[in-house]
Parts: sequence; C-alpha cells; structure tokens
Amino acid sequence: MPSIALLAPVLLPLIAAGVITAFGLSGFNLGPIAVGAGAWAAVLALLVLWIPLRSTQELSLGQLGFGTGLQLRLDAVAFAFGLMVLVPAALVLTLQRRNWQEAAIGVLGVAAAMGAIEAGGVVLTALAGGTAATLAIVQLDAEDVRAPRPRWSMLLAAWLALSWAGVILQVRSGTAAYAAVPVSALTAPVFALIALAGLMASGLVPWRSWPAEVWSRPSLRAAGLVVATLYPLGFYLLVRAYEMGDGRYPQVAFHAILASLGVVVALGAAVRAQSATTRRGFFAEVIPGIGGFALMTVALGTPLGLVAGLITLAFAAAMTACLSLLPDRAGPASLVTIAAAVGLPPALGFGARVVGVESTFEAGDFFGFIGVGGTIVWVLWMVAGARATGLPAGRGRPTGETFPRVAMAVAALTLVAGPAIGLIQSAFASPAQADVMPLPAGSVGGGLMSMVTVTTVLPVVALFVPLLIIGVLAYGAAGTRLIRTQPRPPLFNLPWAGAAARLRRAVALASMPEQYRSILDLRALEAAAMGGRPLIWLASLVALAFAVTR
Amino acid sequence: MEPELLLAAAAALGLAVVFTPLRVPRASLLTWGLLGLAGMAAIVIAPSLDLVILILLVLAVLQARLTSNREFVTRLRAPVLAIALLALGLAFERMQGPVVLDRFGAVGIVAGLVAAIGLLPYVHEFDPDESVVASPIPWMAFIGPPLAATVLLQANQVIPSDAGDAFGAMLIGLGLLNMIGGSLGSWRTENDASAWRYSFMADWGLAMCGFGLAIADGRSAALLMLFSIVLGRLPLYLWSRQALREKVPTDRPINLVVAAVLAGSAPFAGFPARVLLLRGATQLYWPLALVLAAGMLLWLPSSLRLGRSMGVPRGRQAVGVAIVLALNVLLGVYPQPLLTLAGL
Amino acid sequence: MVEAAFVAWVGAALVVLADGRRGLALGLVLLTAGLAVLASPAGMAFGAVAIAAGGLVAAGQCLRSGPASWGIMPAGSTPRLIICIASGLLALWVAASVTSGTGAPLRFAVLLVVGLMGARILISHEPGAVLAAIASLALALGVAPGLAATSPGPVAAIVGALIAAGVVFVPAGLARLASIPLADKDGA
Amino acid sequence: MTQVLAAIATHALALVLYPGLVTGAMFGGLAEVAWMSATAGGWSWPELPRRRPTPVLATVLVCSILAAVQLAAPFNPVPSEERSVVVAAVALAFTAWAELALTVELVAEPRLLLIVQFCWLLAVLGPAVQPETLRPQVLGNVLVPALLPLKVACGVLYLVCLPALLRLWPFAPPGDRRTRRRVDAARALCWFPYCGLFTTLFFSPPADDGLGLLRFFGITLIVAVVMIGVGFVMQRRGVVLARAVYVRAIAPYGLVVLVVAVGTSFLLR
Repeated sequence: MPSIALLAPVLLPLIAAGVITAFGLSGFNLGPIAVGAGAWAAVLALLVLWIPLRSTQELSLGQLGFGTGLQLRLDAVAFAFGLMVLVPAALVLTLQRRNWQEAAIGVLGVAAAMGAIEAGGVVLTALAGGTAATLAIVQLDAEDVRAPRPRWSMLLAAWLALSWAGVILQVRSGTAAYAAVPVSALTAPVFALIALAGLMASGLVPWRSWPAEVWSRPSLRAAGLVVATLYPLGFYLLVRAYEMGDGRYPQVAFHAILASLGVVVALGAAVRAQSATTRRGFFAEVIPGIGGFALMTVALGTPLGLVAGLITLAFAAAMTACLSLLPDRAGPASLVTIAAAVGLPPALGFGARVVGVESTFEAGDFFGFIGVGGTIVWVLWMVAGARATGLPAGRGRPTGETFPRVAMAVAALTLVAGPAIGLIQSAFASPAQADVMPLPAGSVGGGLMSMVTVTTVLPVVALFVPLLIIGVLAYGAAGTRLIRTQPRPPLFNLPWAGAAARLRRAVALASMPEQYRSILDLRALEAAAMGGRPLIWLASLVALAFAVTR
Repeated sequence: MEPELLLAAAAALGLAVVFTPLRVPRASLLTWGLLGLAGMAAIVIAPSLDLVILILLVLAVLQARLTSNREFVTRLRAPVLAIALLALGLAFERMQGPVVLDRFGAVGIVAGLVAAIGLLPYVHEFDPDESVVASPIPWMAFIGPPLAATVLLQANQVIPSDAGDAFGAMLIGLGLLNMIGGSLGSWRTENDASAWRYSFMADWGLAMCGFGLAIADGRSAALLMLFSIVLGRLPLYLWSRQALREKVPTDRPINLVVAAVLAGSAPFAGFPARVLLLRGATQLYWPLALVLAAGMLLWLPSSLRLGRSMGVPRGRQAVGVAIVLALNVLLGVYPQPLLTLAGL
Repeated sequence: MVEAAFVAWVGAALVVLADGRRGLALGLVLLTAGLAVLASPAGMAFGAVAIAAGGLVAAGQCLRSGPASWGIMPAGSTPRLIICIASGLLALWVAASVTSGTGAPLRFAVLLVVGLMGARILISHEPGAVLAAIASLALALGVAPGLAATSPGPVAAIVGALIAAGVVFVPAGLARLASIPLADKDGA
Repeated sequence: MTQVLAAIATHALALVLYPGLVTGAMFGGLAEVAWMSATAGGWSWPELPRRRPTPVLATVLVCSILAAVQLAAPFNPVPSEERSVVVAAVALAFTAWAELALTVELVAEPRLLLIVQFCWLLAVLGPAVQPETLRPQVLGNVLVPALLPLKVACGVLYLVCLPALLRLWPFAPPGDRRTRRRVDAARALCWFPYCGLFTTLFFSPPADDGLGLLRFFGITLIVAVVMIGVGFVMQRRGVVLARAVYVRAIAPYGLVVLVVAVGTSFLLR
C-alpha cells in the first residue's frame, strides 16, 4: 500500500463534503446514505490500511509553514481512536436525515477529527482538532442556535494550549512529532498543558460540561455527531503523551491527580444521573460517566490501566452511537441501553470497568483507593440506572432522527460483547498500548479467551458466555410490565451542587454600585482613549519615553 | 514581506470592487483604491524611511480631503502626528549622542507607526457613519500593513542594537495593549461599526507582538496576521456595512464561520499566526506566551458579535465571502508558500 | 549656518504664531530660506535649490488664500509663543549639547521645525494654517536626510519640495471628487 | 477448541450448580426459611412466589451466581486465579439496587442503604489495597500482623453492613403491601454469596477436601445465623435501634476504617 494512501481516511470524508456541497448548491440533497458513505469509506480505508500490515505507517508531505510538517501516521493508537470516531459518526450520518449544509459540516468535522488522530505531531493535531472544534460549534448552532452547546472559548483554549505545548516541544527539542520527541522534552509544564488541553477538549470536569449539556438539546442530530468526533480527542492526547514520555507522565503526581479526577468526573456524572428528572437526563450523563472511568484508568500509567481505558473508550463510542439514535420513550430499547450503560454483567461495560478497577489495585501504592472510589461511583451508577428505568422519558425527539431498533441493537451488542473483551483487548487495545508504553512482563496479557493481569485472570469467554446464556434465559422469562413510570425523587442532592451556577449568576449580575460608577466610567474611558485627543497622545508619548529610560 | 502585503492589498481591493453590492459605485472605489495602492507601492519601493514618511504625508493629505462628517483638520491630526513622530525618531537615530537618544528615536518610530495606523493609544477619531474610504479603516487595514512592514524593515537598519531591545519591547507592549484593548472594546462597545474598528486593533496587537519578537517566527506570525487583516477582516467589514446599518443580527452558519475566521480559530489564517506567535514568544520569554495565549481567548466574544453583525451575504457578496473563507483556509492550513515568498 | 538655523526658527515660529495669510507666507519664506541654506552643505546642493523653489511656491500660494492679514500673535496666542520659545530652547539643547558631531544647526532646525509644525497641526483649526504647516513639515522632512552620516542625495528634498508646493493646491477639487460615491449608503 | 468448550462447561457448571445457582438457592432457601420462622415466631412452610419472574429477579440471579463463583469454596470448579473480589463485590452491589428499577416504593431507606453499600464496598476492597491483589483467597490468607487491624476492622464493618444489604433491618419499603409472607426469592439468592464472601475474605481459604468443605460452609452458616440473629434483634427493637446503628454509627465507623486503611498503607509503604 503506498504511503500516500494514509490520506484516504481524511480525504474521503472531505471529498464527500465537497460532493454534498456541490450537489447541495445545485439544489439536490444527496441524502443520508450518500452522506454516510463518506464516513463509511473512511472506516473502510482505515481497516484496509491497518489490518494487512498492523504496523506503523508514515507519510511526510513537507512543511506546512508553522514549524510543522504535514506528517501523517497510522499506528495502533490512531487505528483505535480512528475507529472510535469514525464508526459512530458513520452510523449517525447514515441513518439520520440532514439538510446538505448540516451534512457537509458534519462530514467535514469527521475529516478534521480523523486528521487530528492521524497527525504525526502535536501542532498538526492541534490544528486539526481546533478545526474539528470549530466545525462542531458551527454544526450545533446551525441546527439550533438557542440550544446548549460547548463553550467555544473552552474548546479554543484547549487547542491553543495544545498548540503551545507543541511549539514548546519544537523549541526545546526541535520537533513535536510524537515519535521523535525526546523523553526529556516532555517536562511537567509541557505535560500540564497537554493534559489541560485533553481535559478541556473532552469536557472532563466534575461539573456538568458540554458532553452532558448537548444531550439536552431538542434535536440530537448534531449533538451525537459532535460527541462522537470531539469527545475521544481529549483522551487521545493523554494517550499520545505516554508515547512522548516513554510510557509515563513526567511525574507520578500527574498519574494520581488525573486518575483521581477521573473518579471525580464519574462521580459528578453519577450524582447528576441519580437526580435526573427524565430518562434523557440520565442518558445525558452516561458519556461523561464512562469518560470519567476511562480517565481513571488511562491516567494510571500502567499497561493494564491503559488497555482498560481504551476498551472503556470503545464502549463510550458505542454508547454515543446508541444514545444518538435512541428515542425518548419507554420500551426495550431504553431498558437495554440503561443495562449496557451501567455495566450489567456480562456486558462490555462490566468487563471494562472490572479490569479498570483491577488495574488501579495493581498499580500499587495508593492507587488502590482510587479503585475503591471508582467502585463506589459505579454503585452510584447502578442506583441511577435502576432509578432511570422508570423515569419519564423526556422532552421527546423528532422521530426522523431516532432509530430504536438500531439503538437497541448497538446497546445489545455491547451487552453481549462482554465475552469478546479478550478479542477487543488483543486486536484493539493492546496493540495501541504497546505503541505508547513498554510492556513489563506479566502486566497484561491473555488472548481471545481471557484477560491475564498480574494477580488475576478474567476468563471472559469461559465465564461470560454461560453467564450470558443464563442471563438471556432469565430475562427472557421475565416480564417488564411491572416497571412503573413515575417521577422519582433523587436519592440525594449535593448541597453545593448549585453553587457554581449561583456563583456564575452572581458574577453575571454583578454591577458597580451607583455611587462608585463615576470613579470608573467605562464609556468615559473609551471616549477618552478613542477620542483622538492630543493631550492623551502626548501623555502616551511621555510614558513611552519614560519607559525606555528605565 | 512588503511586496506580498502589497499584493494582498491589491487582492483585497479587487475583492471589494468585484463583490461589493451593485448599488455601490465601483469606479470611485477603484479610483481611490488604486490611488492608495500606488501610494503603498511607492512606500514599498522607497529606498529610505524619509521618503516613506513623505509619501505618508501625501496619502494623509489626500485622504483628509475626502468628504466626511469630520473636519479636515481633525482628520489630519493623527497622521501628521505620526509623520512628525517618525521624523523625530529618525532624526534622533541619526544623531550621535548617548544611548538614550537612540531609545527616544525608537520611541518616535514606534509611536509614529502606531499613530499612522491608528492604534492605541494614538487612535484616529472615528465616525461610524462615515464612508469606509474616508474613515480611519484604510489606515489600519489597507495602507497600514505594507506601511508597517516597510517602516519596521527600514527602522531595523537605522536603530542601533543598543536600542533594539527597547524597540522590540515597545512593539510588544503596545501590541499587548491593542490586543487586550481592542478585543475588549470590540466585545463591549455599543456600536457595531466601532466594534469592527476595535477588532482591527486587536489583530494589529498580535501583529505588533510578532514584529516585536524580532525573530523569524514572530515576523511570520505578523505577516500571517496582516494577511488575515487585509484578506479577511477588511473585505468582511466592507460587506458587513449594509447589515450594520440595518442592525439585524443573524445567527446563520455562515455567521459562525465568519466569526471563526475573525476569532482566529483553526483552520483559518489566524490560527497558524497564533501558533507561530506562541512559538516565537516561547523562544524569547515564555511568560509572554502565557499572556498571549490568555489574550487570544478574548477574540471569541467579539468575533461572535461581529460575525452576527454581518447579516446573511447574498448574491455577489456570498461569492466574495466564500472566496475570503477559502483564502483564509488556504493560509491557515498551508502558509508555507506565502512565508517562503516573503523569505521567512 | 547658525544664522540660517535662527532664520528657520523665526520662520517656523511665524507659521505657528500667524493666522493670516501674510504672516504664514512670510513664515514659510523664512523657513524655506533657512532650510535651503542648511541643506546645501549636507551634500544636497541640488536639494537646497528644490527646497527653496518648493517653499517659495508654497509661500506664494499661501499668500493668495486665506484672510488677507498678517494675523501674527492674535489674542490668546500666548501658549503658542511659549511653545515656540520652549521648543527652540529644547532643540538647541539637544542639537548643541546632548548630541555631538558636525551639523548642529541642521539638527536644530529639523528637530525644531518638525516639532513645531506637528504642534501647529495638533492645536490648529484653520485649514489654511494647517496646510502651511504641512508644507513646512514637508520641507523639513526634505532636508532631514542631511542628518545621515552618508550623503542622502537630493531625492527626499525634491519630493519634500514637491509636496510642499503641491499640498497647498490640492484641497477643494479632490473633496468634490470623493463626495458622492464614497458616502454611499450601501457601505463602501 | 476442546479446551475452550471444556472451560465453558466447567464455568457453566460452577454457575449453575456449585457454587452457583443451585447451591445458592439451597443455602438461601434455608436461610430464608429460618429468617421467616424467626420473625414469624414459629416454623411454617413459606409460600413460594407464584408470579412470572421479574427483571429484578433475573438481574439478582445473574449477579448472585456470578458473585458466588468468585468465592473460595472448596471444589469450586473456577480456578483460584480466575476469581476476583471486584467481580464479586460489583455483582453483589447490583443485587441491592435492582428493585429500584421497578418502582421507588420497593426500596426502604434508599439513602441510608447507599451509605451502607459504600461502607460495605470499603470493607470488601479496603484490605486489597496494600496487598495489591484481588484474588479472594489470597486476601483471606493475608495474615501479616500489620494488616490484621485493618482486616479485623473491615470484617466488623462487613458484618455491620450485611443486615441492611440483606434487608433484614426493620425498615419497610413504602410500597410493600404484602399481607401474606412469601419467600423473598431475590434475597434468598443473595444469602450465600454475601455470607460466603465474608468467609472467603476474612478467613484463610479452606482446603479442597471434606474438612475444608465443612469448615467453609460452617463459617458461612454461622455468619448467616448471626445475621438472622442480628436481624431478629433489630426487628424486635424496631427502627429506633436500626436507625441508631445505621444513621449514627456506620458512616463514622466507615470513616475510621478508611483512616485505618490509609494509615496502614502509609506504614507499610
């Protein structure tokens, strides 16, 4: 395969966007199938490029002009994250009807996200990620300008922070290419910037951030696509940081802080989920919750943790696709989705979280307490999930954008995918982990049948297959009639839950007391500065002259 | 760098003339634009700073004679101040004396340049209802970029290294002042046309910081910033005038895309400019990069406002906006040819 | 040379202090004479001629427009007088004491005229006086290259002279040309 | 392939027969009968559930048998290295909340139950932090003197939490309108994994022989009896005692255990 083919996963959606635009301008909407074709073509290209070789492929097309070259790189990490972005995006693009503008912007966003993932260096990732963020904002506002969306400033700050980290690497070590950055160049400040960028890009904060807020939009076409394309990118940065740091972050404190933050993020989502007033409100917290668990394990700095994190992220991608297509109404689709989301055994979510919690204990030292915390949060998710089964559905979604059977199929797939966790690990997660982190003997292994860690073996096939059969029989014999839809009180409300919102409101409403307004009159200040008054000019000149003599 | 900026200005004039609404008389726009271009060409090819200053005087007088609500004398003040400061600065640089004299010379040149462009604190008086050609906007967005590039290039030859630090520091200081003042002003001011004017200042702030860094990355950043002013902000401002009069904010996707261009979001030209600026600042003094990075976030609120104030471009304007967007994407993703052309 | 510098000062002071056309024209003549004399030894003999010509043309045109009076030091011109004296002393101090090397009179004249004309334009509201100041400024800018260590050639002086001569002619016609299209309601 | 099938068959056997579904159902059935007899004041044959099983029961069944096969029961077909205390803990945690899915009225004192659940998880997982292992029998075998205080503290916490988790406390769900006493099938399935996990975690693992079998089930049975006794006392004393224990004592004690766990980790670093 010629290396130029590495452009295909980025170019194909771009071409699709071009074709959609051309047809759209001539008054013809190509329809979702053709729109999805661009994304599916990218998926296919990714598979065709990766599966035959299963080794890193690179492409360099010269300098772009801001200290970085157009270097593309397809390794196991890029493959894994590429699938996480492309598959759910392709699914929602294929099924949901969009006008041609939305479709074109959506496919462009997919191309940008894929560009960020295939980028060979930090700065190029920042450029492509920033583009994906811009397109996400445009996409969301194009759909409904009044509906909640991520703060543009936060996304821009994320990618600017990454750009800065990239240029620091360029200045210090002459390169910001992931594979070429010397370990010594990844200092604590540089990593702090990368981590900050990752956290902001994916909205990984304990309070309600954009991955939860976008699910409260009246229509979820754009929301699903944006979460599918943007949410994994923050994690991608945290994973790539391992590659630059030779498998670890510059200081162990970063592992501890980020892993703890992961628990706190999942806890925040769980607390909100257990107090949701509608099922949609619960589902809104699912992706942030899974993200919190993923952050907890990815940040541990152990091979097992990273593997668990990657599997969790794959699970998040599947849930994103599922939630994007799920209608706001009771029924088996919602039930199955809730079961999958909370990680009912032997689902993929269950296996991923079990391995994730195990990885915290095996990380040693105090990381085990993070695992205890993670388990406690998981229990809170169980409560929230159980409560959500009987909540009122929510505001309802346009029927044209929901596909309950597909949503249920995706959720059911994650439920029955528990036994396949070994396969996912060996084909998807472990190669990615091996690309960025040296593997100490015995830390993680296994194959299709089981996941082998230092202290335990999780016999995924042998244990989960019979359990799955028993589960199918048991649930098959059970009826769902007894589930009562009713408003359900939250188990608890955090006393400081509304504090942030109250503070924000107070700041927004803050104004200078009347009697002090004459002291700092902004209009007068503006008039003085912008009035073109010679006296001000003279004073400025004197100030400058004074300054240069210091 | 100057010829490239001249070409950009010519391209901007072409865009403005071709894609301006039919009701606007193109002939006069073209006439005055070409006159400005001729002046800029003269500035660019002028062998000495003295000639540049003299040409500037001619341009100032010519523009001041255009019909406007503002008085002739009032409109001349800032450009003449600029010329006087530049001349005094140059004179100080040419005299033999203590180092402080060279620094004062640098003050004169920097302050003169800032006054010529109309940046903080030497802001030209602005009437939002004034025609664009007679307003201070051409100084900022049309004549300013090639002028700044030329003046700074020539100034580097006359300013001794002893005063070079002060020269760079002043550029950066005034750049930060404009960056913050411009972006905040653009966000908070009541009048939309004034908001556009402030936004030019903010962009200029970044460009001045780039020039002040006095390294290749800084100059590259400045060049890209100036290109985004000439080939992005200026045409968009021209095409927003009708909507500004109608005062109908719109929230269409195109308004957001325009906001992204103005905010310097990826993949538009402002983004690599910012990356290069951060890179330059990191090489020089990293806390400056921190301040710059924080300041760069101030662009967003104002850009959203300006994007919404543009209305929905239709017909020829829509084509023009599309071309501007394409140019900005090209510069944002692949600025290397431009930088190579500029010898950076 | 010192005398020429003094004449230039007197001329510049007249341009600053006068509001009538005669006063302005006289100021321009004196200023032109001083600058032309100062320019000639700086390797700008041809430039000096150009300066003289440009200045005289400007003075001639100035004499034909504006109120037909001297208008020197009208009521309320004390600040202008102070500026003239103070700037003269400051320029003298810088040119003679702070800086070194030959050509102190030219340094004095350039600093003084540029400074005074700048001040004149900033404080003035009369177009005629402003134009005279601009012409003076152009003349000063024309001789300013003489401060350089190497011979600057006559180009700047010629351009300066042309501007000085031309600036007092242009005003009204261009304004009319611009008035209709550029204030168009469609924005450009 | 044969190995795969054999492994699946072995695990299926464990899940269905021993120590899974059948074992759990028998043990739980006995415990339920004993509990009902104790609370009703005399032995009577309990009425079996007649309705079609609910999703709650299905969930409890799946989770309880998954937890049961993680126990260090002698002759457990699931190999020792394939067991995990996390799997057991999480699976059992699901059983406590499944009823909430039907209606809120079926869960008594949910807030309090949640606190108890957290404390129980601390009791189960706390001892695993320092040894850095999750194999239940290894944890049960830990007899390092420095870890014993923590182990004892966690064991006590486990026992204190258990009556609440088995819903032996006197708080009645608001929606419980049953007049005739029926076997609580969901709870019956939980007796064995809960009590067996205590035996597994806090006693050294038994050998795979008759004596070991006797020892394991003996201890597990004692735990069950103790729980029935404690539950009986609480039922007799009413909600006052239960509230005093679970509202005022368990959370502070849980914090003490947490401090002990952290302190132990510090000391043994």
